[in-house]
This record gives sequence, structure tokens and C-alpha cells, in this order.
Amino acid sequence: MHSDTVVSLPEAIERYVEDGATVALEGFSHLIPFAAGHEIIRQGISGLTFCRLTPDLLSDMMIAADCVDRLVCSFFASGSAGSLYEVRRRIESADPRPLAVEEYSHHAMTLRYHAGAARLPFAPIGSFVGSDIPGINPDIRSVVDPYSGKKTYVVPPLNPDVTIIHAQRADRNGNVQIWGITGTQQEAVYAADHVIVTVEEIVDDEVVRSDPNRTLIPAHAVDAVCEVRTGAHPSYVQGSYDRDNAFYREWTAISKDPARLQEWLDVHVRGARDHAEYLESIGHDRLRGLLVDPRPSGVVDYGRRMQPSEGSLK
Amino acid sequence: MHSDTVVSLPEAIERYVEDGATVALEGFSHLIPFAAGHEIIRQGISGLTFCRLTPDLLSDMMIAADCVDRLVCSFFASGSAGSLYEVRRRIESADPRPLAVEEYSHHAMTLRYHAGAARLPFAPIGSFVGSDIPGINPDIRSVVDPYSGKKTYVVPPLNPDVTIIHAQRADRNGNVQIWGITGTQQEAVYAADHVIVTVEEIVDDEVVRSDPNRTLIPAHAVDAVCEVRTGAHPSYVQGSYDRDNAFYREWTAISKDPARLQEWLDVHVRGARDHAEYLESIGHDRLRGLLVDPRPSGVVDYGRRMQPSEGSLK
Amino acid sequence: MSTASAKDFTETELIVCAAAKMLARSRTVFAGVGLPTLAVDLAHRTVNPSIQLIYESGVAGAHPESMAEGIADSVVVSGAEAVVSMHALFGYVLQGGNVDVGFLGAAQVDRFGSLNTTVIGDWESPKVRLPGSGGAADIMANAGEVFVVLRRHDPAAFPAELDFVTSASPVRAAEQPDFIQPRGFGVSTVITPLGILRRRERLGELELSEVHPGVTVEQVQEATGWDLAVAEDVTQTQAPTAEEVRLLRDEIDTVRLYLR
Amino acid sequence: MSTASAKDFTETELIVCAAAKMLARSRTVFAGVGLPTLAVDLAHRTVNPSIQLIYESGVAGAHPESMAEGIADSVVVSGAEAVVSMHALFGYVLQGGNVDVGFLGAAQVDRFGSLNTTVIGDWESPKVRLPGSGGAADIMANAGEVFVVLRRHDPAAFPAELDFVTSASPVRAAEQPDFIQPRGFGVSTVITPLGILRRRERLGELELSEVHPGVTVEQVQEATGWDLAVAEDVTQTQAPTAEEVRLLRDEIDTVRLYLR
Repeated sequence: MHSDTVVSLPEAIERYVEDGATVALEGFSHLIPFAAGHEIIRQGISGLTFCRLTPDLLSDMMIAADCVDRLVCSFFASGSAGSLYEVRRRIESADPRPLAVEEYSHHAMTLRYHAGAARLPFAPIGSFVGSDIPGINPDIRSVVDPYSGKKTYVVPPLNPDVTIIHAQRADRNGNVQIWGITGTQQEAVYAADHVIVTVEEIVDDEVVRSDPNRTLIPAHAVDAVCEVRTGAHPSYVQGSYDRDNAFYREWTAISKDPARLQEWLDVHVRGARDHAEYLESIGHDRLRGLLVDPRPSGVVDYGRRMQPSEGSLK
Repeated sequence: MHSDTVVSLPEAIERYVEDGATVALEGFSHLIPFAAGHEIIRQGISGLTFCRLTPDLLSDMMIAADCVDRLVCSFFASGSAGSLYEVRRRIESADPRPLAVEEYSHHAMTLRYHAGAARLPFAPIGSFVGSDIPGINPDIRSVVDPYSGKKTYVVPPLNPDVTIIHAQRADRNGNVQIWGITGTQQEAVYAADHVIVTVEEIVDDEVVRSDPNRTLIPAHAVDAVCEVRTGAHPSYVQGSYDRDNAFYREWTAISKDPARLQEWLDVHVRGARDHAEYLESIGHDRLRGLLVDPRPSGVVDYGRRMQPSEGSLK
Repeated sequence: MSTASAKDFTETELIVCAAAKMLARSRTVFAGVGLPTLAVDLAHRTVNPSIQLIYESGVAGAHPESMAEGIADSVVVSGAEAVVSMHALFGYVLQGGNVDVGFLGAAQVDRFGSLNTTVIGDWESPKVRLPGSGGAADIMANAGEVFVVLRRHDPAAFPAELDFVTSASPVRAAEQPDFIQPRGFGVSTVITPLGILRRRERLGELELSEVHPGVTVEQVQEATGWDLAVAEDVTQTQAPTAEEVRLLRDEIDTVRLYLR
Repeated sequence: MSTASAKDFTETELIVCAAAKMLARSRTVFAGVGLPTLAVDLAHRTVNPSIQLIYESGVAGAHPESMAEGIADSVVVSGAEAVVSMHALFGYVLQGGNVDVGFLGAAQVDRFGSLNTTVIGDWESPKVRLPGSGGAADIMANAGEVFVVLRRHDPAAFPAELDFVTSASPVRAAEQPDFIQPRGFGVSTVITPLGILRRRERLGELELSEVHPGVTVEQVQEATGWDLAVAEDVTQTQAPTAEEVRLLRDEIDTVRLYLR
């Protein structure tokens, strides 16, 4: 909606992400906004409260770069690919510094974004009865259900200062279209004060408007749109490129060794001026190997009224 | 999922809609399941609790046919087209019988389906502070927010015995795809014990699977799929046929006169053996006038992995 | 664009043009069909090219190719920027605070801008059963501010006390101080056939701000069921310009669906 | 299909085949990658052609063209029957009661089937920080029943007391009787390298139900950190058939991603 919605990624991060902010970077395995996370590292932003269901390699990187003081999440590993050693060092031995942790389940995190998006005071959840999780998280509370007289656990809204997501495409106004796994992006976006969306491609209005149900995030919710091709590497973009599974496996060894991890950041993130240089450093042959063959969706018909209807001719 | 998911509409209604049941027929102006409502009238089912955000002409018809004892809704008129006189007669003068009413707002109804779908004890809502609505609806209650210490209103889950919706298409397993206005259908479906979906077209699995994000209702939630072409008339189906606005306007005069309303039901519903005969009685010329010109969506690419990835070759 | 006043215009055109002018700085508007649609369309073509219209049906950024006959007409979907579920629309878009202006109609408006759209008479056995809330109670609580357009102005429509409070003003909500208060300002503007009433403070009352051409302050006060406050600087409502009337008649509602 | 026992099979194949047999009557299964995926795929090809696999990423009815490397791999999306938001997946699909069986892993399992996936040691300063709940606490509370697959069976993995209860059994939930109780049955089955433990009642405890070929009841009891109950009719786990092993090796996991 704003004339200045389309900006460069460095400008968007500079404009909206401040030291000490609460920042959500969402995308469940799919569409993880790595390019944006790397730009946060490059700009040396620190003291962040970092929110994300599954921290993933991105948290290992951002924590190692000392951007993050507090982690709000529901999973502390890299999916099937194993431990996040920087996260483990911080938690198990405060090495090199402690890391504050607020711990939930996936459903609880989803509901925190949901309550945040709807500006609700809290969201009830059926999980946690008998679990030790409420005991280590004082923000998980309970209320008495006025219908049954029994208690239910509730979680508080999560309202990030900034939510950052990556998507297949958006128009210049900020209408964002996503297909494949959509995760918690809609909730995390509406929960935030400001929203940055990096996209593989900025497209003409007509492309978006040919399929309005594909728009997960309407323009009124978006502050900045940045065209960043291959902006989710090493995660993936449905229909464009696959997850760099080899990279995920290599990360275990990098992450295990603090010196190697800092060196990796020096070479690929801090030593790269921008995402284009990051991609150079990864290697275009390697990236080409991640491309996928086409598997087109069908076409549906939205229809167009033939003429003014009988009623409106009166 | 069930081998007997695809059935005729009369069979589905007979199997799942019992006298005295709580039944939701949803679709917000778009995709109103009129054919299913007419079949309920034909089968003489009575004593229903009828749930629907905007009762629309369908409630006037079902109430006039004496199917309904109780109305749970948030709007008591026919959109822009005026009063529902059968509903008004019942409420204003108990003519010919009283009608019990449970009254909400649109957001509250949506949240009742949401809480029902998620089997939550209640859902908080920001509306109603200062309103007289909680005073006439004892099911709208309040709880104390454990974070702020202030109260919020809450609404109870709505779990219909049966939810019925109409859709553009489904496969034979019951995966249902909808585009255009999707209303509260996903929530209303998941809230119900049983689900009947009438569709314009049953399509091959491959059609559905070419675009999984278009599936609003996965098969596990659906008990019966019935192919009923033009099953939403006089409402509309995006991309297929338009709303019969002239019919909506004509309804005002029909609905105003109880004798004419009964006569209309005799001719078009009770006197028609099935939906095909109903369409005959409306007239195919008239229906052809509602068809729309094509306005195709674009195609998106879901991608296909070229070969087993590097990792899985090990 | 010509700014000369139109030589002839209807009451509807006057109301629509007054509403459109007030939308100059609004980003998002939540509106039903009819006069609000015309006002938003006119604002889009004159004072606010980036205004976005949101419908409770879930459509955001509609670009209808012909005049919509309802908030869920197929023409508001084809070519729209987004369609979301009503759960997302009411929860995230509206209650989440993304609607700057909501348009509401009403059978009755009170001194503080509470609205009745439920019943005339008693709820248990009403004289007239009205449509009820629909989304109105939700819009009142959550829209940044609310514009009300009424096609009549008499003591029955502006009574000292409402028969039923469907959508409560923040003043009335404040009578329940133990509840989390709604975020919205409530009704900021009421446009009637006689003039324009405004509320300037969140807990303030409506006052007469503009009178339409040919209407006196006294006429408006007599037509109001309470002792209507009058602003110090009451002005005459600006008449539609010739260009505005041309746009309404020749481009926006060419089939006279709402301009009558 | 051949039902003769395979001549050689691995521990993994035994576990996967045992799990597959137990899925004969399940409509929907919530599973992570790895052994559960193999078990569901095998069940689909043998005892239950209409079984539907649901992933916490939002995918229902996946039909991957190659072996998925994660619950959110692009190959589980292409050609799937449905993708829904995680809010709908956890809220409507799982908590709504549409998942018959959930598969969970764990670092520790207790007598009543509570699970620890959070920490070894104390939460404030853990010896080992484990992955945490993810969706596990949600699955335990809401899936019709839960199958647990463990790759080790010793008193550290089956302790008398968990270091941390991530996902609580209904027995433990019942200690908070003022709370609405979770709908799920909790853990019904634990498959380990030594045998199969079962819980037969919602508030009951695990008992040894099957021992794998070559394992004795006493061995299992010694490997368990509490006084493990033993069913009256302990049987030997059925060995995989030759056909099952062929399917696993030649059709399901041809690249040996999980069969090791």
C-alpha cells in the first residue's frame, strides 16, 4: 500500500530491526528466511529475542554471531539432521555466554502467534496437563473454563516487533503468495508490528490478482518487500529449488567446532557484501544442483460476469 | 477415505441428518448448500437446531417447511435483499409457532466453529463489552485473563452433529477444493461429528493432487461426497454460475405471504423429486443466464525432484 | 479536475461525497455494499488512490469489473488482491487492528454513538426484528473509527435511549471497567439527511458539526431525541463538485444501483 | 503375497514390520520421518491400503515420488492431497481428534508411558539439551493412541523416574484432576530392540507383551528401570515375512536412507 514498500533487504533490516527487538523469522523447513537472517548478522544487530518454532541452522548462525540473547521456540534441533551445537553449548555450559530460553510446544507457539495476530489476551490449549513444561515456563498459565468449571492451560499472545518471512512471490504493494507448506506465516505476520517479506520474485499485479485465494498475506499487513532470489538457501522454495540436504548434514561438523563456525560466518556471511555474494560463496554449480523439474498446478476458473445482471439494469 | 464416501444426496441426508439434530449449513453468500437444504425439506426432517452465520433464504425455506425449532446465527436478513419474512413472523408474532433464537456476532459464530473444530472449551473474543448481546445470550460468558487481571468475553464451542457445505469439486476420497470466498467452512466442517459435501463435480485424484494448497477440507474430515450440479442455486459458485439476484429479490414478495411461500415449496421443493427436477422447475433458460465467462487463474509450479538427492544416494 | 459545485445533486450524492472526503487519509476501510461502496470508490478516484476496501466476506483489495451487488458478490472476488478465511478476516485483519475505518448502518444511534441493529421493542417479543449484529459489534469494537450513514434523522432514529445496544460505544463499554476495553474509537462521524455529527474524544458525545445546505441547526436539534450538542464552528456541508457528481453517475454507478 | 518368514532381517526391519502390523485398523497416522514413515508405507502396501499419513508441517495424504528426507520435504508436498496451515493442523486435525495414531520417539519412557524429550539432567543446567517437545506434547494429549519406537532398551532409557516429563501420560495428567483431561489414550505400544510393551487401560501401566526372537522375559525386565509387569500371554514377536523385507528393501527404502 505504501509507495515505498519495495526496498532492498539491507534497507528493510536497517529500517525495522533494532538492537534488543523481538524478531520472528518463520517458515517451517520450507521458505526459511536465511538471507534476511544473514543480513541481520552483517549489520551486527544484537540483543534480539528470537522467535521461531524450530530454530534450525538459522538460530545456530545468528546465536554464534551474537545477535541473540533470548530464544522463544518449541524445538531445539535441526529436524532430522541432528543437534544445533551452538545452541547446545549455550544452554548446557553457557559457552561462551548464557542464552535465555522460553520453551513451548509447536501447537503452543502457533497459538501464541494466533493470539498475537488477533490481539487476544490469551489462547487456550489442550496440551500440557501433567507435563513439566508449565513448571519451567511461568508464562503458561491456566484459567477456569466457565462452561465446565475445569481448568485449561492458556498461552499468552506473541507480538514480535518484526516478523520476517520468505515467499515465492509478491506484487509491488505487498500482496504475498505462497504455496507448499505455509506453516505459521499468516499468524506470525499479523502478530507483528512490522513485517518484512523477502521473495523470489516481484510480479505484476495481474499475476497476483489472477488467483486471489493464493494470497496468504494481504498488502495491508506488509511494510517491506525485498526481491531476494534463492533467499531461502539452504532451505527450499517449493517449485523453485530443493533443500540443500548436504549442507544441513555438513552443518553438524561446522557447528560442533566453534572456530569453524566463526570461520564459516566470516567467509559466507560477514565476508559477503550481500546475498548475491553469499550465493557466489556457496557456488552456482551447487545451487544449480538443487533446481527442480516442473510440476505445474492446474488452472481454476474465477469467472467473469458476462454483462450487468438483470437487477442492475433497472 | 471410506470406500462408500461417494453417495447420492438423498442417501447422505438420510444417513446423517436425524430429527432433532444440530445442523450447520455454511457458505457465506457463496456456495450455500441449497440443494442439501431442499433435500432435508423433502425428507420431512424436523426439530433441527439450524446453525448458520447468515440464515439467508435457505432458513426462510427450511423454517417455513417446519424443519427448524432453533436458530443459531448472527444475522437475520437476506444480505442486501431485505427481510426474511418467515423468520420475522416466527420471532415477532410466533406465527405459526415460536422459534428459539441464539444470537451472536459474525466473529463470535466464527469463533464458536473454531473452538468446536479445535475441541477447545471456549474461545475469547474482543467484542461485546458494553453490548446488550451477552444479556440476552447466557452462553456468552466471561473469564479473567491471567495476564492482565481484566475480564474478556468468551463463547462456547459449537459442535454440530452434521455440517453440510457445497464446493466446486472433490475427489472420490473426499478431498474438497474451494476457491473464491471460503467463509467459515473449514472450521464448521472440523467442528462437526459428520460432514456432507455436495460438489459441482467429482474429479480425478490427479486434479486435486496437482494443487494440494487448494484443498480446504482434507478427506479425513468428510463422510459423504455428493455430486450435485448447480447445487448452490440461487446462490453462486465462483467460476461456474452467478448468484440469481432476481430470485433473491422475488423472494421478498414470496416470503411476505405465507400461502405463496408454501406454494413455492410445494412446486419447487416438495413437488420436485430431486435437485434435477428442482432445476427443471426453475428453468434452464434462467439458469443459463447465470453462467459466467472464463477468467482463468494462472499456473504455479510445485516442482518435482530431478533425482534422488545427494544425501539419499549414500 | 473541476472543483466547481454541481448545480443539482441528490441527497444520496451529497452524503456519498461527504463520506468520500473523510476517507482522504484512511488506509483500509471495512464496508458493506451500497453508499459506503460508492464513497470508497469515489475517494479512490479523488482524494485517496491507495485506499483498500475490505469486506467481511474475506476479500481484501477488490477490483470489481462491474458494480457489486453484495459484499460477497462474485465480482468482488475475481481480480481481487486477496481472499482470506472469515476466521482470519475477523480475527487477524479486524480484531488485529488493521482496519482504519468501519462503515455501519443502524436503526438507532444514541448520544455516544452506540448503535441498535437488533430489535425495535423488547428482544423477547420485538415489534420489529432487525438484522442483528452481523459483523457490526465486532467492527465497532475493533475498527480504528466508525462512520455511520443514516437515511433518516428523527427522534425515533436518534433516541435518548436505544431499545437494544447491539454495538456499544467506548463510553458504554467503559461502564464495565473490569473488562479489557475495546481498541476502537467508536463512532467518529454520523452522516444524516440533515447534517453531520462528530465525536471528538473517545469518551465524548456526538455534536453537530455540519448542516446540509438549507438546513438549520435548530431543525437538526429538534429532529434529535436528546439535547444535541452543537460545535462552536458549525459549517455548511460542502456541496458535491460537478466532477464528483459526474464520476458517481457516469463512471461509478452507471446502472443506478445505489444512486437513486 | 508370501507369508513365509524372512531368513535374515535386521533389528530395524523387525521393528518396522511389528509397527506396520499394528496399523491395520488406523485411519490416520501422525508421523515423523524415519522408521514411522517406513512402517506407514509398509502398512499401506500390506494390511491397510487406505491409511492416511499426516505430517505436522500441514501435509495430509502425501504421495512422495521419492523417499522423504523430512516431514516438510518438498516431495511430501508435490502430489499431496492437502496442505493446510499449522494452526489448522494442530488445532483442527490433531486437537480436533482426527488423528488415530501418533508416532513418537523419546530419550526416556516411564512406567505409565510419559515421555522425556527435553533434557537429561536438570532443565536449568542440563547435562544434555534434547530437542524438546516440538509437537510431542500436543500429540500425546490428542492422538487416539501413541506408538513409541526406541532404538535402545536399558534402565537409562526406561527409568523409574523421568528427568523431565515433556509429554505426560493420562496417568500423570490425572494427578491434576481440576484440569480438563486430555482426550488421548496415551502410549499404547512401545517397540524396543528387545520386545514390545503395551498399555491396555487408559490409567494402566506398560506391560511386556512380546519378546523378540532370542530375547527372554528376564532380559527385558533387567533392562527396565522399574519392576516391569509381564502379560499373562507373552508371545514372541512375529518375524518379518520375506515379502515384507522385500518391500522394505526393494520398493520402499531402495536408497537405504533409514534401513541401516
